[in-house]
Amino acid sequence: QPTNGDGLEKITFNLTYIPNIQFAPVYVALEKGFFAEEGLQVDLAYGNEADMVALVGSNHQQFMVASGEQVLLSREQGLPVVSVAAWYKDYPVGVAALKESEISTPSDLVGKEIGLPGLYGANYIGMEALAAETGLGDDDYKLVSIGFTQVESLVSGTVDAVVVYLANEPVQLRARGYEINVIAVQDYIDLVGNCIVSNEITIENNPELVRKMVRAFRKAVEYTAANPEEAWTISQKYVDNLTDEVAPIQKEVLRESINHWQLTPETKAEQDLRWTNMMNLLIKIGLMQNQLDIQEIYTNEFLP
Amino acid sequence: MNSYPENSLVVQDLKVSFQETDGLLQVLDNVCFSLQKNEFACLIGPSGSGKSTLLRALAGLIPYESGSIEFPEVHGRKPRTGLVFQKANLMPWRTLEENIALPLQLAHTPQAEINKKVKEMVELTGLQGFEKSWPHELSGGMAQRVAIARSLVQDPDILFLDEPFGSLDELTRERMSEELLRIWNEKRKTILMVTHSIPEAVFLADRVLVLAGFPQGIVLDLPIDLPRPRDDELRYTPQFAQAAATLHEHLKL
Amino acid sequence: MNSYPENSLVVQDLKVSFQETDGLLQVLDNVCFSLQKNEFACLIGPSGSGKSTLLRALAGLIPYESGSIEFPEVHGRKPRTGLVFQKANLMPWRTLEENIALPLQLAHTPQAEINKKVKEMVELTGLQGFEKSWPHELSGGMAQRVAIARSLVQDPDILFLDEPFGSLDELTRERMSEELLRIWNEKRKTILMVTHSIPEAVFLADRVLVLAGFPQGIVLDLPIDLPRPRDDELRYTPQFAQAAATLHEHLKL
Amino acid sequence: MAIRTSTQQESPIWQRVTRQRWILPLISLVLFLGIWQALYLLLHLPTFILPSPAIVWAKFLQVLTNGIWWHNTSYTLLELSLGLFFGAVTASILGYILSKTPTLEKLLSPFLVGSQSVPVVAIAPLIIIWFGPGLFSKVLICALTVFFPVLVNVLVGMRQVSQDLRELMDSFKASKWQILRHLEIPASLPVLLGGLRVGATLSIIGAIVGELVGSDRGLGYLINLGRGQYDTALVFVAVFSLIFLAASLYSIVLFLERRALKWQTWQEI
Amino acid sequence: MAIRTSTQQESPIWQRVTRQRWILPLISLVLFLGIWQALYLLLHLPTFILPSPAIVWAKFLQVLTNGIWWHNTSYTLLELSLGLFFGAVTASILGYILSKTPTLEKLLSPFLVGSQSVPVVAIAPLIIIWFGPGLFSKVLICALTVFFPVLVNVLVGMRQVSQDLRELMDSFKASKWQILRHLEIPASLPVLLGGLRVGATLSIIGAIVGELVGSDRGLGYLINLGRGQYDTALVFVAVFSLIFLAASLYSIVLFLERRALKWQTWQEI
Ligand SMILES: Nc1ncnc2c1ncn2[C@@H]1O[C@H](COP(=O)(O)OP(=O)(O)OP(=O)(O)O)[C@@H](O)[C@H]1O
Ligand SMILES: Nc1ncnc2c1ncn2[C@@H]1O[C@H](COP(=O)(O)OP(=O)(O)OP(=O)(O)O)[C@@H](O)[C@H]1O
Ligand SMILES: [Mg+2]
Ligand SMILES: [Mg+2]
Repeated sequence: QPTNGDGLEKITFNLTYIPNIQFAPVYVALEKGFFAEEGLQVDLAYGNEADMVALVGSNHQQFMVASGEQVLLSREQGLPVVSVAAWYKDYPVGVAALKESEISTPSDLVGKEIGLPGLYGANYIGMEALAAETGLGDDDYKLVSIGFTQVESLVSGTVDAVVVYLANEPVQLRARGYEINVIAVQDYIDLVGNCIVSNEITIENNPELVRKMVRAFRKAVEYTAANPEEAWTISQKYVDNLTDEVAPIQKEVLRESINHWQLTPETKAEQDLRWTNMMNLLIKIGLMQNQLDIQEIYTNEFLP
Repeated sequence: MNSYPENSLVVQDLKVSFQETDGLLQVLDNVCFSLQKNEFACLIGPSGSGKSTLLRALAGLIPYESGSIEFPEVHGRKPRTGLVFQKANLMPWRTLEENIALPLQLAHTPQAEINKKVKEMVELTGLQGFEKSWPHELSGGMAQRVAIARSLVQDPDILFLDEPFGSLDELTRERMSEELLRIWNEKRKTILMVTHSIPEAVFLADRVLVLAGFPQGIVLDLPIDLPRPRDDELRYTPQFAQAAATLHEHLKL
Repeated sequence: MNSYPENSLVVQDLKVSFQETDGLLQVLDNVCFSLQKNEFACLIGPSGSGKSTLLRALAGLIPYESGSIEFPEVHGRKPRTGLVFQKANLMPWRTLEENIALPLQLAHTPQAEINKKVKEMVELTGLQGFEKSWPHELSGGMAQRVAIARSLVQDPDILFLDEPFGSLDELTRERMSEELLRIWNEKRKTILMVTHSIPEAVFLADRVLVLAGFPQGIVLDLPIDLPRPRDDELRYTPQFAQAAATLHEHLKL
Repeated sequence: MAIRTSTQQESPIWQRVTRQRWILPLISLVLFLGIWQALYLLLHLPTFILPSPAIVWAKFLQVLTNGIWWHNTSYTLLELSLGLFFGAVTASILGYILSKTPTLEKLLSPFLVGSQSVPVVAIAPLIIIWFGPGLFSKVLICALTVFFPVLVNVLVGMRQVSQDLRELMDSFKASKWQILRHLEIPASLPVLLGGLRVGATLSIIGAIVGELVGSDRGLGYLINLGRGQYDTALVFVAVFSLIFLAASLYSIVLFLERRALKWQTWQEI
Repeated sequence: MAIRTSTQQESPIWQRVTRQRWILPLISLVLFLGIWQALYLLLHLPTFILPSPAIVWAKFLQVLTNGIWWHNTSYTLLELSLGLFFGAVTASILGYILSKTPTLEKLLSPFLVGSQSVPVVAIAPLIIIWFGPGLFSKVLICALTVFFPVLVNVLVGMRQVSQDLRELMDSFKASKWQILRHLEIPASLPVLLGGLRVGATLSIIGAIVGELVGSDRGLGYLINLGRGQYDTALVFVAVFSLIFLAASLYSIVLFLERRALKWQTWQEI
């Protein structure tokens, strides 16, 4: 690995999409020097999740945040990526509907139009998981691809319900005075959420690097959960436009996100269950064809 | 010709000006002349003296400020006029015969009649075999003949021609002049033709009008008493040279 | 002129053909003639007879198949040739003076000398005051004068002109001819000029060559023994008319 | 005058070969596949970064036989045809009206230049918010992309109608309608069709952007799907299908152009 | 001959007003804002679906003062300038080389037509996978968008170089380099710049596509950010900034064109 003048090891940490308050621990780790303590100099890069997984899988880069299903999907295509630490304790996706629609349980979704960004990605998988777990068939509801316009589409009545990230859209809707019901996927099935992902080459050639990275990141997660206000202030440096109008909502988003983080370690059995559930789901909905060995897909070896 | 010839066009004190952004551009004033029936007149004058403007006013394309343009009735109806521009001005997306048919189509003539008349004009102008050709496939001289055919197809009583052979080379030009004379002979129209070429004017016309710039009007009205039919030999006779010299004199004024 | 005049160009048995996709197009054959020093010769011939091709071969723009083109030495060096095309052929992105300067720039002439020579040519061709004008702001006649100035600025010994006044109207054309004569008088060049106009050829030339199409070559070499300096009156004299008639005859053959 | 003889010199083999119109494109294609295969073999890149031509071809056959390809391609085609049609028709009509009312044109021209430069990618989400996620939004995005090039070209075309031919029509005392039908439409057709040619290529961008932003059918969706499933071969199949669609559309407009404008002399490209 | 007198007739007020070049665009702008405000008041839409002009203006002032606007706009500008520069330069050089080697041109022309119709949105993901998510990829996407219109126009421009002027240069025995410098470059400049004008507008799409896929700077990022935070006013600010950028770029190229081609007579639009 290249090092810079300070003897720090230079690495790139890939985050998805754009700078976001939900990545607060990463910003905290940078600002509080958790990475530097481990001898790491971390650059951030943002982009499409799949593109980023491809870059880590080909060892162009070494670390990223990715959702559990991406690890399974890409491994099946031969990308040697491995989850080296869990971040989220559950799958943060749910279905939201306006209160007056009287949709409050999965069975209320029968005969409804449900909006989601597209037939791929975490929203789609969350919805399929919910349907599969609660016995809804493909013909019981209709999925409508609406792009990332869930809030607008729900408010303007284009669809009856929308698939959302639990930490984001519900907060946005409530903050704007809409009363909503949320059906959380995590209440029906245990799935893996976001993890820190690396690849087999790095694990084999430079396990110390992985260990340092995981240690710094876990420390930041715990620190952020303990000091949300400070984390908020730190994040303002990294996320533009955290101005007074959006501040209360974005703070709420951060607080809501922290609720989904894994702060106490889970047992191996619990984790195996999450990964197996996810794999079986992907196979069931046809996104995967083959059973993979769960033990190759994630490791707890680097946890502190 | 009769001793008291019938008039086919009478222009009196014609005045034309253009409204431009920075003032009024006066182009024609004091223009008086008349054409006799079946007469072939040529109009010459220095560049910019308003020859084209005069023709466009006569054809009704631009309004005039004062004076009068009168077309005495023919057989109890308003006479029809035809105009041939300096450029052949064919529509490039129409074949030769479609170009000739244009004025008839615009006048809602039945298709059968259009076909008949167009065939007639194609023969008159010697364009047989090229009916389906596109304008860009024609030589300059052929295109001019199409333009003439197009103006003749409506059987106008008076034909205005604005330097119809301006862009042709000398030899083609001479051939075209002879053809125009032949058509004129056959169809017997009143013709007013603008030209830059003195020999051409002398060779073709019964009368040559010289137009000077604003505000002079027509400064010379020269009858050409050369025998008809005229042929090429005529161009090298002293009478011809003399008429040409007179015109040349008046053009330089 | 001497009793044994010096030659400035000797062409013998020239043969030119073009290689086209569907065969060999033979354009010139059996072309023989010579030009005397400081002679003004005109070349006429039917359209397509190969006049431009001949000039382009003489100017070295196209190769010839057989025969010979010889330029006897002048003051012990190869003579310089200049070519004026039918169109003025100015570069629209260069001002008038930059257009005239082009050949000097290409020959890496120092800037000071360029300025001097261009100024001289601007005066010779009467273009003062328009040095900074763009070609599109010039009238057709002025553009042609620029083209002539551009060909003269390198002080060529032999000047080839391909219908330089082809696109001008008759009156401007006459004025330009007179100007060309004046320049020729002043600079004393050997000139070979292609023209479509018989009167122009007679008015300007010491000799008129008539080129017939393949394979005939030059079919008439007519000396014009009219007095110089020539002025406008000459055009309406019988001698003039006679020379013109002779040429006309040979052109129709 | 000049005489054409058949003593044609034998041209070199290479020239005779290249004279065949289809030879060079074929060579290009082979070359392209060759370079691709070479890159694949030399760089040792994983399949999900650069699949080999053979893998992509197999993928194509797979989606062709299981119907996925046609299911999605036909939808993109539908969006495209509707978008092109409505975009071009409204643009032509508005263009002719504007060209007749110069004041209106001057009033709207800042919008015309401005809107031509609105990156359609940037407003696609807004359109979906305003008009819903259905076919309509996608056709609208597509129509908008086609609209401006065609409109601008109609204006330019109308301005280029020869003043001489207008005078000719006047000299025949033609009515406004006759002038439109017999002069203005045919005279502005070349420029109009030129705009349509550009618009057709752009409209594909429009359709794809609409699909990428949110859709469950179409080639854009197939690209998203392929990416989501780390199936780069599928992405390649979709991209090549798009290129093929674009090239076909381009050729169709070109063909129409040559049919409609057979009176013009033509140059390649 | 013809005489110009100053007895100009008084023109109607309306005509005198519309003769001012800036009046009509101003009216258009006011009209646009008026319609927008009216829509806002009539439709009672929530602010995050359609903000009022005043809210957007306030947002603009806010991001302007806190530096966010310039931080992101300058980045997009950087991508754009680099992309435009490298795209145009490589296209011009390749164009001149191709135009001198017709066989090579014929060999490559299927790619040229083909690649012109590759929707850049479709291959942006591939570029990011191949070249990583940094500045380079974005500049590359941008350069690719500019590349083809410029290349095609250089080829067209070189083909349009007058044969007569070539003969003129030959008659002066000019060298190849002199012909390039004194004839071919100036003669093909108008068409080249025309291509650049189209390319400049397209390049913005290129830059934005790269940013929309995911980035932490640039106007595309600002759009994503605004949407993620449901700050629709911010999205509007970013979109208007893009339009402004595009219009400025268009005007700059137009200005360059008029400077470089001051020998041409100019028409509006
Ligand atoms: N539509 C117009 N608007 C303004 N001025 C015009 C218009 N048409 C012609 N003129 C002007 O009127 C004058 C006469 O022009 P006209 O074309 O009638 O001359 P002409 O005698 O036909 O010249 P030429 O022999 O060169 O054709 C010129 O000064 C010209 O600039
Ligand atoms: N570059 C060329 N390639 C092939 N054929 C040519 C070429 N240049 C001229 N020709 C042919 O050579 C013949 C003579 O042409 P040229 O231009 O020399 O005639 P011209 O006497 O100058 O005619 P004009 O009086 O019409 O100018 C014509 O048949 C023409 O088609
Ligand atoms: Mg005129
Ligand atoms: Mg010639």
